[in-house]
Amino acid sequence: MTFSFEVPLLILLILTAAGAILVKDLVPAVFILGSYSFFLALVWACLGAVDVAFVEAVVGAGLATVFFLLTLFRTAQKDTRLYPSSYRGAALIGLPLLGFLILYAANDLPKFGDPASPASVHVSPVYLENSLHDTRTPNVVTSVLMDYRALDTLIETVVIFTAGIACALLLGRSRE
Amino acid sequence: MKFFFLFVLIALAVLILVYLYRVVQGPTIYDRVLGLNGISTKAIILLVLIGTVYERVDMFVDISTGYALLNLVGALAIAKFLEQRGSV
Amino acid sequence: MLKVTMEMLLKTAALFIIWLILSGTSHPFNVGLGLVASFVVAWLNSGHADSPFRLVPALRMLWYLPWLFGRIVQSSLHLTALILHPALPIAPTLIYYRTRLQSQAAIVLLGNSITLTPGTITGEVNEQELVVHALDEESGHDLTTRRLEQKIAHVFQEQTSSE
Amino acid sequence: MSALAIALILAGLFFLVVAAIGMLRLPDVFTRCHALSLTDSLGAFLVLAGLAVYQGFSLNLLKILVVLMLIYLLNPVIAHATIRAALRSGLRPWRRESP
Repeated sequence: MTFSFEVPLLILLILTAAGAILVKDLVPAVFILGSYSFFLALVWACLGAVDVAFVEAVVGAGLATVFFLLTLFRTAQKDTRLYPSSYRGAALIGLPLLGFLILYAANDLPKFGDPASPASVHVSPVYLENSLHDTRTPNVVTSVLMDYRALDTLIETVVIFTAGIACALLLGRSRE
Repeated sequence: MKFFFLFVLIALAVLILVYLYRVVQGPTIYDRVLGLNGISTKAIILLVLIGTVYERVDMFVDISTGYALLNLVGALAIAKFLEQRGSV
Repeated sequence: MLKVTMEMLLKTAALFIIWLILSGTSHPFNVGLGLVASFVVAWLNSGHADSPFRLVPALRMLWYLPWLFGRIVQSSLHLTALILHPALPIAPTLIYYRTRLQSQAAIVLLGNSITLTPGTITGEVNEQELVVHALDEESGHDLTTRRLEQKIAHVFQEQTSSE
Repeated sequence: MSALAIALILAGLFFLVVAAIGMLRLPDVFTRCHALSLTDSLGAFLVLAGLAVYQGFSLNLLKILVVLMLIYLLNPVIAHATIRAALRSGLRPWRRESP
């Protein structure tokens, strides 16, 4: 029953992903990509990964859309591909094969939420049991991200910040 | 009650399709901005709805607050930029 | 150096209530952090408006909002009838509206009220002139009869006496 | 309690559906923005109020009210900014062709 809540969202996700690739004009493609991020964030929220959902909403739906648009208005708005379309046949055969391989490999993974899987036997219980006492945060993902590996997150933020500044500088320069 | 919430969720997903059509088809870029805006309002409602179903409203409301604020920033940035650019 | 005004204290109180609602904990550290944060935000954001913050209009606003909501429901039903009507009987017009309200806060409230009511949207504000897009004659009725403006003038105690 | 919640949510859903129909039927940006304001101002209000009623009296109710307030504060700003940009970039409102 709980699983069926995600089905409409997943359908929308696939629709938007396909739409963003298939649309010829690039401005609609950017907007479709923005809505794709919205749905992806909703799916993350459904799975309980609130922080990932938040980052997806911030970066995907907010920042990326604006940056894509800024870039598009400085360059051409039409999809002018550089490579010839003769790869199309190869892609049509190769990509489904690759997908099949990945699905085949995923068969061997432990089930979603399996208590006996290796990942949830050794490390996870320690954090699951102690995080509320250690950090007073109700969400374990948040406490791991913001407390146990706060330094790592800080450096990541610095990297993203630097990238943002670089983007702003590059985009601002061509204005003159 | 859970069945009713599932019904509302699917109805909202179908409504999102309509806005998505506006995003894809919209003749001017402002139509697309409006469509995205409508989708984000639906997303806020959906988040609170999902939170109600999972009985974790306190957590999901925080994300939807973030959504609402981000949506404002994004929409304002796009509108400001389009205004400066001054063409359709 | 740091002059604490009434405005800052009220803003701090409002922000702190929102903090308490959103954080949902009563741990002393969290509450203290919230108090400090809301005070800093209130300090940074005070003293920008041209008219000083007053308590009485804020309280009278609480009386205005239910009326506005009643108007929203009414015009929503009107707009619903318009959209569902098979012939789509709309006649969009641009209304150039000159308001007699003086203070910026009142004009902002007027513009936001116009936009919130379905059927009318504020497009542009130049000092005292508003460009409003109305979906049909009846949607702009509140505006052309100056009813909305009088309500807001009452909130801010301003004069809009017709000559 | 939950009957009231269901009634509110269904009423809100009705307005959301009307707004979506409006998005499809209305002819240009300005008129479509009216339909969108219908979604934001009444549809979202009723659905979120229904969910808040379903919560009963608790902290969650207050939290949902905060989101509601935020929608009401922010959406007029977005609508105004979009319409102003459309007006300034030279888009003119749609008019019925005079016979």
